Amino acid sequence: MEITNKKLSDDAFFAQRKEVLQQWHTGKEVNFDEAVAYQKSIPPHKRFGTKLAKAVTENTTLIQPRAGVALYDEHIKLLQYLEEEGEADLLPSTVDSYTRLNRYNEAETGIEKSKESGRSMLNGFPIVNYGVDICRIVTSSLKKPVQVRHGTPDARLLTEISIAGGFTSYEGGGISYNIPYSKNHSIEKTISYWQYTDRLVGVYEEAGVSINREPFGPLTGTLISPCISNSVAIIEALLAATQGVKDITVGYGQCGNLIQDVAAIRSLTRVIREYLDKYGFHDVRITTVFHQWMGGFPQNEAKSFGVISWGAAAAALAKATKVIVKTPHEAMGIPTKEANASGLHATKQVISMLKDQDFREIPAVISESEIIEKEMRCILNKVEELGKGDYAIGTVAAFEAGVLDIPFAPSRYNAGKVMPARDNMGAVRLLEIGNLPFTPDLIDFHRQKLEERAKQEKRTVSFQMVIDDVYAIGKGFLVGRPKKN
Amino acid sequence: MEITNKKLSDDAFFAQRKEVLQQWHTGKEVNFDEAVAYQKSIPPHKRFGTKLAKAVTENTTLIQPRAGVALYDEHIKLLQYLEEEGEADLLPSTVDSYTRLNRYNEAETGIEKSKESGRSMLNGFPIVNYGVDICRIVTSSLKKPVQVRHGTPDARLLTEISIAGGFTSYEGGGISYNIPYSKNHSIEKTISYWQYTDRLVGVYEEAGVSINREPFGPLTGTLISPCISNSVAIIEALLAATQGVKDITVGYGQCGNLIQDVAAIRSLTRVIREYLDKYGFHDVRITTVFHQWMGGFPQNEAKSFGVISWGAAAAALAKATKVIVKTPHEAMGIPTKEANASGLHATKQVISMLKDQDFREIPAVISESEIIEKEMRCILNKVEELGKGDYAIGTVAAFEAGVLDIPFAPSRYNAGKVMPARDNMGAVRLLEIGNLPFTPDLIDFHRQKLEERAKQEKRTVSFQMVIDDVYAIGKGFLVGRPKKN
Amino acid sequence: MGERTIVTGVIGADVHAVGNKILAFALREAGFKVVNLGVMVSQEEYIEAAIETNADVILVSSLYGHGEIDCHGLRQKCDEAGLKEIPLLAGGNLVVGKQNFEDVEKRFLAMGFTRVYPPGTTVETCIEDLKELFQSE
Amino acid sequence: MGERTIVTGVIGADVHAVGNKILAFALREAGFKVVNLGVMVSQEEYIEAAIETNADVILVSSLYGHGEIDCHGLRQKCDEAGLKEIPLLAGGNLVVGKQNFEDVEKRFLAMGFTRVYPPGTTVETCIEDLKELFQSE
Ligand code: B12
Ligand code: B12
Repeated sequence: MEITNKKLSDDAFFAQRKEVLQQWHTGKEVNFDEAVAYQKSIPPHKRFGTKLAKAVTENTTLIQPRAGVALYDEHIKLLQYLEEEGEADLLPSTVDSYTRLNRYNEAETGIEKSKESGRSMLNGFPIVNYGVDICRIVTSSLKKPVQVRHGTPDARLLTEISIAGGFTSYEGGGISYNIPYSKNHSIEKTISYWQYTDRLVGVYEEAGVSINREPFGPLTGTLISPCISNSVAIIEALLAATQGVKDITVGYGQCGNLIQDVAAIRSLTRVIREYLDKYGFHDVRITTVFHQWMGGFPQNEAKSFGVISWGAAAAALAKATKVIVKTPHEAMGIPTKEANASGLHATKQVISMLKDQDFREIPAVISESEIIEKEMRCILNKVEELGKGDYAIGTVAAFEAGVLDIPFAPSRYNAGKVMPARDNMGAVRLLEIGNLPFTPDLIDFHRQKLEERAKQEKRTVSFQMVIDDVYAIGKGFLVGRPKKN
Repeated sequence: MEITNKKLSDDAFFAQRKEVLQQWHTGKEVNFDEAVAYQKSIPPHKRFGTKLAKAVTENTTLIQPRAGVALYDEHIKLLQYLEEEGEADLLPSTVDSYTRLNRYNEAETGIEKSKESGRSMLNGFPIVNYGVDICRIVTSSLKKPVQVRHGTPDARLLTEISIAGGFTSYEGGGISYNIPYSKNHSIEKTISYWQYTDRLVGVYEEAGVSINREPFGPLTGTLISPCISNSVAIIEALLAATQGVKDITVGYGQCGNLIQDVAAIRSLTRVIREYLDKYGFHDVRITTVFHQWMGGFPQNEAKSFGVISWGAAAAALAKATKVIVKTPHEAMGIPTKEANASGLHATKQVISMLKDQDFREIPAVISESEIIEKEMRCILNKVEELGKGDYAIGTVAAFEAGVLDIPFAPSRYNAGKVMPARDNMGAVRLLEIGNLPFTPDLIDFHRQKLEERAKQEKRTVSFQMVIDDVYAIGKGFLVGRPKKN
Repeated sequence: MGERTIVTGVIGADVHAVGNKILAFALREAGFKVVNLGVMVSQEEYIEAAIETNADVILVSSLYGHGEIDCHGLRQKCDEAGLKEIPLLAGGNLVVGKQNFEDVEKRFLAMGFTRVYPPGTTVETCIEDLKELFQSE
Repeated sequence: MGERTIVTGVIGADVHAVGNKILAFALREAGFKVVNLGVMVSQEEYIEAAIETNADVILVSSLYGHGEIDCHGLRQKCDEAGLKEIPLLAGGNLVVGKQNFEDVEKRFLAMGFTRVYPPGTTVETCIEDLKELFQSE
């Protein structure tokens, strides 16, 4: 299978579509023209893209939770609670793990068992099993825009049902919903699946319905160096734009060092515009999403509030368009609605207190941002080179070569040579550069930053640092110092 | 009555001491030599000053709650809980309001009523009524250093009992425990009372026992411009040093704009060293305390965690030696021990995550710090001038003239002409400069900053801004914008 | 209904001045005549001021937690001083700690207060309630 | 007591890889022989690996919340495959949401697991327990 970064032809798309809609019986309910009409009936304030655009104008950061349960009436109640009590600006429907892996039979069992036991036995909302009509009941019961959040390598049927079901934003991408979420899907495969999803969004766009698309920024959520996630975000944005997507939100998962976090969003915003323009996508709208710390959380709820609030602060100071909010139950399990709302409350407080403070142009941020930009260009140029100008081909080759390499990923298509660790100020650097195509000065920079830490800790740079850093936030720190320091 | 900033003579001090120890029957229990011996038996890790000095070396920020209840066994349990479960580094004993006003009879009633009703009917721990022995039971039951925190204009007897009772740190000052805490005490009176307290600490110091002293930084806790609280802190430090105090912690209450907050601590640290050195107090040790937001809190507990965490972040980034921690019950009432511990947990998490990040030398902080320093010099020079070189005389004259003027203070000895309001980025500026002896360029600076905000809000600079700002954090914002903005 | 006079202040040994200043300002803005006694007001001071100004209501604030002790007996003293009918309103953080407000309200109503308000009551509520109170007379 | 062999992996459709990688690393550091199956491991894969390597224990991780469904029947399948005595340990975030751990433990013990661990269990505890388990044999 050879994929290229070209807009799918109508023939290819509609041929595929026929198959896709047969993957589960609810696919039959999807009727494109009727779905366009339905989407057009959704008022502007309930459209994701419109609300994001407004936030950009008003220079505010919107807040959005994660949430999804097995039973749809419970799911509606949950989301209504989060928009009313929780003061969420944007809503999610987080999809369960069986659906993510197209195991609709197991999802069905999950729905049944949940009905029996009276508690949700699924870790999310099984959109495909419910189908278009029930999705419309959900989305129309709410006052705020709703997005599908998942982690599905092959999300073609899910996209069809979601958009027809009245969702106005859709998360994911061929890289970001493969490498962190799958073991055995090849990159070719998932890029091709997501070309379908993006093309579908493009087709809706051409019919006058704009669906917001969001590559999943945080990847494995664990010590991802900004240059890696930013590069993936830009590639996925280019792939999506090629298929006709016009409204894209690119994301980043908090690392914890404020300067680095603000710089990550700053560099992402700058470089993505440049690349989209370079390829002629001047009319693609870009917004940003900042994810509160995506790695392991402390068990203690009050401590979790500390982590959540620090994420909110960084999002506000970076002027991200929206922030994805964690909850004080994070380390324990799927949160109750109350815990979910309390994460939103803490976040809202910090976000609105910091609304008028902006750290994007302070000198330390600018110089960190310049480093990230330089790193991103190394990676992106190499991907382009490997693909001879084609980002789909280049991406496949880049993963094979370890030019794209995502730490801690479960996928066997990921090299897994890159190893991150924090420097002495908590910024995420690279202990093993692997095959990232960095210039010698960048390699030196990372090495030197980690040596600085090693010296302070009186130990050598080693894998033990990585382990200590993985646990650090859960234990109350950012940098995982040796115990007897 | 004419006070001057001179070390009290032994004659004057001991004559006064005889009276003081007769103010309530527990005064008789105080025996200086025996108290010195007792203090000397306290191990170093339980001494406040030692622990602060260690934190300076290790570049960490310690965390300290407020806490006090009427019954002493309950008080012990509370503090043990806060050091064990709460992970507090430093402990308080917050004194009740009757004791603060020397109303020991009413405090006695409070103790009795608390015993009867089984819940604390006092808002703090009545140290004077309990006397030396019970204080020793309290302080010796704990593993961490303990400080007396109060708000007492005439704290002479309280100081005597506290130090003899084994406390190793003592908050307050002739200005900071008068103007925000009293209506009718003249400045002369309270400076003279606090000369006694400071002299007593000096006498202990000369006997080889070092007691940490802490002027109360936040004053009325409500929109206090850093130059005002910093000036008061420096004056109180000079007055204390004159009486022989050697270990001083100066404080500042968070305003909410990060740049301004870090700059406030930075300028305080720089200027105080300069003034102490100027007057020959080279051997006085200086540490700093950062108070999490001291004004009105949100009712919502999760939102309060947001406020608490943001305060923790600012304290860490400013590298304060310690931070005083609020609780999620702040808006409601004296917290339960669990709520108190949860404020500590959130704070600890943020503080230790941010341990390795330092914002003191970023350019925006430096320039804000320069402004504060300039303002402080205007005020301090004028106080010195009014006192013809004597800071006690100068302070009294300065309050009369409104050269020292504390917003929202209840005292009738305070001019009350100065009126603060936030600028467009949330920094606290002055809407009414009153009689603060600012240079024309500083006056212009404040005016211009507020005009900037007024323009943004499409309204004129007015008292309504002040009101809106007082409510703002409680309502979820920093800057109190007009409703329809 | 003519200009109404409100006596207000913070009772006991309580020095919380911010809310008091703002409440007084807002009540004046709303058209009431306000006699503001400031902080640390004794029961006697309220009563003297109310008699002197022929006040329509006494509005007691207590923030610091000793409200229950400080307010005890105010109604009786008012009665004795001839202010039998005068409405007594109390608000702020009336008791120590986060308590169930219904219980607190009951205790204060039992002490003879006319209306009792929980922490976080806005000045708008206060003004509306005062208007309603005066209308219903 | 000789080298002990541990089969480990994350069960079901679960892709949480971080804890798995670190757990495997730590167990190896502690001197065990570790057969790490990675993420998305089926019941059959555990059993095959355990037979093939003559393993002393199967250590099942489940993070994503479907652990209860995914672990159902594992003991029976082990028994059928001739691994009657093999200890089965389970840990991670075994169920959906923050539930009372005693209840969760009971349900997993009833399913035939030997030991069950709550969220946040450290690798140190895991290693100690394994040592104890092997000693007591
Ligand atoms: C990072 C992360 C992710 C990353 C994972 C990247 C990757 N591929 O590894 C991403 C973002 C992709 C992700 C995805 C999802 N996640 Co996730 N994730 C986390 C998070 C934040 C940290 C996990 C982690 O790496 N911890 C650090 C490691 C070192 O610790 P650990 O995994 O807990 O493992 C240690 C211990 O548990 C123990 N241990 C593990 N197994 C065993 C076994 C035994 C016998 C013993 C003794 C000990 C033991 O030792 C390990 C090493 O120390 C947790 C929440 C948390 N813990 O803070 C949620 C969490 C596990 N995720 C959760 C969910 C629901 C999901 C998703 C379904 C998405 C969603 N709805 O939000 C998907 C699942 C996709 C799938 N099919 O599996 C939930 C599970 C809920 C529940 N059980 O009720 C959690 C708890 C978050 C939450 N509160 O909602 N996630
Ligand atoms: C600022 C503040 C201080 C400042 C006060 C400066 C000054 N002189 O004004 C300082 C730091 C000096 C201080 C000192 C103390 N404080 Co104080 N303080 C506060 C704080 C943070 C804000 C108060 C405030 O200004 N709010 C803003 C204004 C606008 O709101 P407000 O005061 O609530 O008033 C409004 C409403 O309540 C309402 N209202 C008021 N009265 C009435 C009456 C009626 C009839 C109605 C309808 C409405 C109404 O309208 C007002 C205007 O909108 C509060 C906690 C909070 N609320 O967040 C604690 C708080 C009031 N303080 C408290 C305490 C205990 C103290 C101390 C004893 C110290 C200590 N142990 O911590 C001392 C007391 C000294 C004394 N003798 O009074 C406690 C009271 C506890 C309780 N009731 O259980 C509180 C609740 C904090 C806490 N949770 O522990 N404090």
